[in-house]
Amino acid sequence: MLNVSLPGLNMKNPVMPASGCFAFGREFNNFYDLNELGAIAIKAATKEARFGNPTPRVAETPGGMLNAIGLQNPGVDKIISEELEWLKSFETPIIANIAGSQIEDYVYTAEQLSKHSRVSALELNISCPNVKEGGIAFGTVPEIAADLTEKVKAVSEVPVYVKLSPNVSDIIAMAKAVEEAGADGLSMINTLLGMRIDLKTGQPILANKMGGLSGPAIKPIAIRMIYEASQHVNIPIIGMGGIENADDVVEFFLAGASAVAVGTANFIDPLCCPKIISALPDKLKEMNVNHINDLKGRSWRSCQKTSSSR
Amino acid sequence: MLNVSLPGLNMKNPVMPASGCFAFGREFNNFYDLNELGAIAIKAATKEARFGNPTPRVAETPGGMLNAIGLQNPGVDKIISEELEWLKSFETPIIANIAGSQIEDYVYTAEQLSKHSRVSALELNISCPNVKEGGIAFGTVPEIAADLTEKVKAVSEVPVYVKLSPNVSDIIAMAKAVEEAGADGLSMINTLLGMRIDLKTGQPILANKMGGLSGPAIKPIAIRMIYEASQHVNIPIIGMGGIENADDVVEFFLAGASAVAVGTANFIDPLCCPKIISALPDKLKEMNVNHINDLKGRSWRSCQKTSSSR
Amino acid sequence: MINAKMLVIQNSPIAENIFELKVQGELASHVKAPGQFVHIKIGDFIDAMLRRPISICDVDKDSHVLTMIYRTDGKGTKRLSQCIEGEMLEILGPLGNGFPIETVKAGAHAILVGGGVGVPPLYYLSKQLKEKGVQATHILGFQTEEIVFYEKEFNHLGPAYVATADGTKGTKGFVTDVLKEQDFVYDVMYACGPIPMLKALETNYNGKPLYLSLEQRMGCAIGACLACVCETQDRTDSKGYRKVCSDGPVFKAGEVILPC
Amino acid sequence: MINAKMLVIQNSPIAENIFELKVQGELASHVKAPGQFVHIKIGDFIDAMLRRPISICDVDKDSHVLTMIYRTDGKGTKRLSQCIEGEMLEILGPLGNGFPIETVKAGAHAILVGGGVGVPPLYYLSKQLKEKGVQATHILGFQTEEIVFYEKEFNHLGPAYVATADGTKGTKGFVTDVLKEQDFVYDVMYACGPIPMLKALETNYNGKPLYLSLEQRMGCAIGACLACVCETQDRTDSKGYRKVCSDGPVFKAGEVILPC
Ligand SMILES: Cc1cc2nc3c(=O)[nH]c(=O)nc-3n(C[C@H](O)[C@H](O)[C@H](O)COP(=O)(O)OP(=O)(O)OC[C@H]3O[C@@H](n4cnc5c(N)ncnc54)[C@H](O)[C@@H]3O)c2cc1C
Ligand SMILES: Cc1cc2nc3c(=O)[nH]c(=O)nc-3n(C[C@H](O)[C@H](O)[C@H](O)COP(=O)(O)OP(=O)(O)OC[C@H]3O[C@@H](n4cnc5c(N)ncnc54)[C@H](O)[C@@H]3O)c2cc1C
Ligand SMILES: Cc1cc2nc3c(=O)[nH]c(=O)nc-3n(C[C@H](O)[C@H](O)[C@H](O)COP(=O)(O)O)c2cc1C
Ligand SMILES: Cc1cc2nc3c(=O)[nH]c(=O)nc-3n(C[C@H](O)[C@H](O)[C@H](O)COP(=O)(O)O)c2cc1C
Ligand code: FES
Ligand code: FES
Repeated sequence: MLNVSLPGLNMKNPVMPASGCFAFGREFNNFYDLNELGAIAIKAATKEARFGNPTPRVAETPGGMLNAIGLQNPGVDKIISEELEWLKSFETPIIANIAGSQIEDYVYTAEQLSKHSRVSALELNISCPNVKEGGIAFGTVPEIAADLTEKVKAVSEVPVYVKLSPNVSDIIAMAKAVEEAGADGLSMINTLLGMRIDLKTGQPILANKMGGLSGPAIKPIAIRMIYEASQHVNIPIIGMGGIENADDVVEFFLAGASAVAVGTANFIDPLCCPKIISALPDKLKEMNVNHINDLKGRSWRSCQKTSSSR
Repeated sequence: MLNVSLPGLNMKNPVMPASGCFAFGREFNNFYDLNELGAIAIKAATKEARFGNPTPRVAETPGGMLNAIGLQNPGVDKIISEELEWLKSFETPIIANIAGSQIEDYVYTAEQLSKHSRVSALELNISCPNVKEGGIAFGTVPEIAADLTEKVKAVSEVPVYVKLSPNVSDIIAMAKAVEEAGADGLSMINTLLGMRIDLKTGQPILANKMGGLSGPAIKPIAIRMIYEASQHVNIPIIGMGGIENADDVVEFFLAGASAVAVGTANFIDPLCCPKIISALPDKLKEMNVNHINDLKGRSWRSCQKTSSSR
Repeated sequence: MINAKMLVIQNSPIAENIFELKVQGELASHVKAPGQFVHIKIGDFIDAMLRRPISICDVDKDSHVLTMIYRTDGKGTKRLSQCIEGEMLEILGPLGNGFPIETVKAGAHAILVGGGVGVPPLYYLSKQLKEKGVQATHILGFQTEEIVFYEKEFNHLGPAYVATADGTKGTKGFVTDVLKEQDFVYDVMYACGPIPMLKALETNYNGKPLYLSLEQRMGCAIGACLACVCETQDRTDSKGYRKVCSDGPVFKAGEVILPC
Repeated sequence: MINAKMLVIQNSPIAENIFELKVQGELASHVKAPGQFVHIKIGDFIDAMLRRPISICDVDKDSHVLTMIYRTDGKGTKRLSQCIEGEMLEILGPLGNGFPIETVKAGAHAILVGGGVGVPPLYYLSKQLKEKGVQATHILGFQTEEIVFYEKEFNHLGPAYVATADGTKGTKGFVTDVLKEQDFVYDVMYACGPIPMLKALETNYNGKPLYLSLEQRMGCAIGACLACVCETQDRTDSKGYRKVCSDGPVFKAGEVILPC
């Protein structure tokens, strides 16, 4: 009752850890078997290694947190030779998250990763708010996002998901633009740009000043955006933003998601993903639902029915 | 040490209740003397009376709430004849919040209100996410916001504050556009568009489906936007979004606000405004600050100093 | 109407997922009418941030004790049920106008109809009616036997009929089935409970005064945010709406359009 | 490293804004080295959502008791201080690698330097050293007399010098002033405390092994989120960084660039 099938991803359950909140799984493998997961979205890869931003890189906010890791990663080559190699001992589908500051970087990284046998899909992070050069425009201007999507699609051997930024006025326009450009799916949402100031120093807490807001605080925004986007595109959506428990997963499906990712909650409870997965069957039974797919988009499907029967 | 002076507003302290969270003050006057407040932003006025949206109109979210009141108000004429009349028995400066779906409505309402002796300033709500017709474009397209601002400025006898929507990619562009169009100040932020789905019914909790997210959850977004905008405009900013206590007020000043508004917190504690006001002096003393104005923009002013001395 | 810290002196289950909460403090002496409610801050936490509206079930003005009965459902009420004796709860109240009893005369017969957690405010109402010499008959509807509460307490004040949807206790069916069955002669009816119940009562309205206590999701609970409005049935009404929190929660049948 | 519920058996102030917390549970038996820490979930609430990293101050493997000492500062630690005996706390640990003591021989002289809430992990370290027959001298720096804690406890294990910034107790000044004053002959130095203290120790580094325990704001505390990294001093290092949570929190002087 939990298996879902999305382009490139045959998942035995709809729950994956979100990119950047799980590294490459090594640490969490100390707590549970990674094969229990529906899929894994690994940490963003860039063409070259990156050290990322200075510290402090995280700050707590009401119901959420800010992060400005700055895409620290060992570069695509090392990710392939070390991390994906290690991940070969598991069967869980891998979604490789890709970031960059120029189209060429994305294309290069996408090409390398999509060729790898362990990579089932790519996820284009066009929305990382924590990187200085470029980046922002990819996530906020539909034409630029579409262009990037097209170029990555041209080289990728696996389906491509585009991870949308919530820092936009019109999420529907973004979703439609990347769908038209060939995206196989959407991931939404990435973090909202936020900031906290330390009263003792009078300065922003994060060394990078601004960071990405994640956690339960942003859940209503994620739900709204998925509700909107899912009614306007025909490609599936991996939903995320503040998921903590099985109820949240159901809410994302009702809004229109076809699978979900869990980010920040992994820090609060390293076992949250398997806990959510094991709580889902009872939740569905309680709701008299035979398969989680039946919940998909129910919040607007029924509305459509009502209005068409008027 | 708390008095602040903004265009049209001589405030004995920088704290006002936010529009829509305080009606016209009658109810809160049962708890304390409205003259204790720095100012009052009254509920949005429209040209005609509005009943607003069907209920449920509010829903709780992690660290915040959604509302879709839908600008219910008795119309500008009744507001003038009944509410402003009643407010004559107080001295607190009044900011009259104005909404509409067409430029002409805004202009009409603004003209009426700005002529009234009790109105010290106008606040243009160009960002109410809960109204179907129009509205959205005013808050998300810089040129349209500028056009509206200009036309309202042309008829207003008092300073005009423009209340910005956070549902945009580029808050700086919005802030600059309305400043150039003649705005005397900014209010930020209004609510973020969000949604919650009821697991029992599978439907959105709000009858209006979407609503505006307010409360502590959005504070880091407000702080970031004020931090950005205040560095790019020369007009003062009334800061709001999740303020609960004196520490929050200080954080908004550090980010660049010149006064603050408290919304949702009034529902949690009807006495929160006077409590915040009376806690501020001790907070400033603890920080060795002589006047709250000294905190204004400190989080970026010191940066600028550092970088110019390099 | 004040916002006050009140001492929890009891908070214990009296039926399945139903808790009886007793709190002590000055606020109790402000209660004006049965059917008023309070707005409870559940914790100092931003989680379950909004207050929860709960009806006043009983008031002891001598000992300054308020009794409330609530069902644990979502986050807030679940957390409230973990509150223990000796803790302080921040409570805003008394709110709203409650049931009008001034016009009912000694010797009159009042019918009090409650459904589920709509039953509690009827208790204080019934006590007040008794004090006035009004004779009260209670009709209490529940889903099932396990969640029936206060039957005995009501029986002390006047006859109490119980209906359960599944027939595990009393009449099988709804409060309206009891009404049909018994065909009471009465002077005034007061009701509090789920909307379908109130609608059914309103539909069978027979000219006797009928007062309905409504629920709505609330923000401020003091009349300022307009979260809780209902439209008036009278389209020529000068405002066109009523606020459940401050104009209600009790309305005369016919005054407002019941929400769905 | 496990995530476990532990029983609070004590949580009481031992100096101004300084609390001693004792928790009991299986996790205690997993502790491998002094200087390891735990990541404490403060409540079931989204407020103070992130866990708080706190050093292990002492371990009793027989009774399965962990002792922690913390200063109440922000939201999370203030709330932690309200936790009472009998409650359960969700704790992740033991985390990090702690202070290396394998290479120190019996009879050697170790200097343990602590500042403020950097003092606690030195206590279990000193006990472990004593067990090995290593002689320990403690230098404990605090702001002022009211917040001095565990002086007696350390004195039981070896000489303990106290310095206070305002001179209200012991040497007036910093731990470095005590070091200058006493000019100890020693074999290894361990330190935990504020960055300026660690920097001063590193600067006066004299060839003897020096281990520094660092703090960083953390997300996961298990090495997955990269919130807590420090750059290596060695620019040719293959990774170029270390994670305080999983590679540290203890580093050999010279390994990483101390944050500012
Ligand atoms: C005037 C009035 C009197 C009431 N008296 C009682 C009573 O005596 N006993 C009792 O058990 N219940 C009573 N209720 C209902 C009670 O307020 C809700 O059951 C409760 O707020 C639900 O909170 P939760 O934390 O369980 O649910 P959640 O789902 O966590 O609540 C989320 C939000 O929705 C609101 N909400 C959810 N359900 C309702 C509802 N049915 N009515 C109003 N708001 C709701 C909550 O207040 C909160 O703001 C009354 C409601 C009103 C308006
Ligand atoms: C490995 C390690 C061991 C520690 N051991 C101890 C100890 O034994 N006793 C003790 O009193 N303190 C110790 N600290 C510091 C302690 O973690 C912080 O004081 C505490 O997290 C602050 O939380 P708060 O709720 O008081 O502050 P808040 O300001 O509410 O904290 C907000 C966020 O910032 C983080 N944060 C704030 N200050 C620090 C800091 N100095 N270090 C790391 N994160 C911080 C918090 O963890 C939280 O995520 C240790 C820190 C680390 C990294
Ligand atoms: C510490 C941290 C690091 C992240 N790194 C990445 C990343 O590398 N690539 C990416 O696409 N998203 C990244 N994200 C965003 C998450 O994948 C996710 O979209 C977001 O946090 C919302 O989900 P959550 O509320 O469950 O955390 C990161 C988030 C956090 C908190
Ligand atoms: C119930 C409610 C009604 C509101 N009505 C208005 C309004 O009429 N006009 C307006 O400009 N903003 C309105 N707002 C937005 C607030 O003024 C404020 O900008 C926002 O809530 C953020 O502040 P807060 O987090 O302190 O509530 C409303 C907010 C709430 C919660
Ligand atoms: S709840 Fe705010 S007006 Fe009724
Ligand atoms: S805190 Fe997550 S890697 Fe160290």
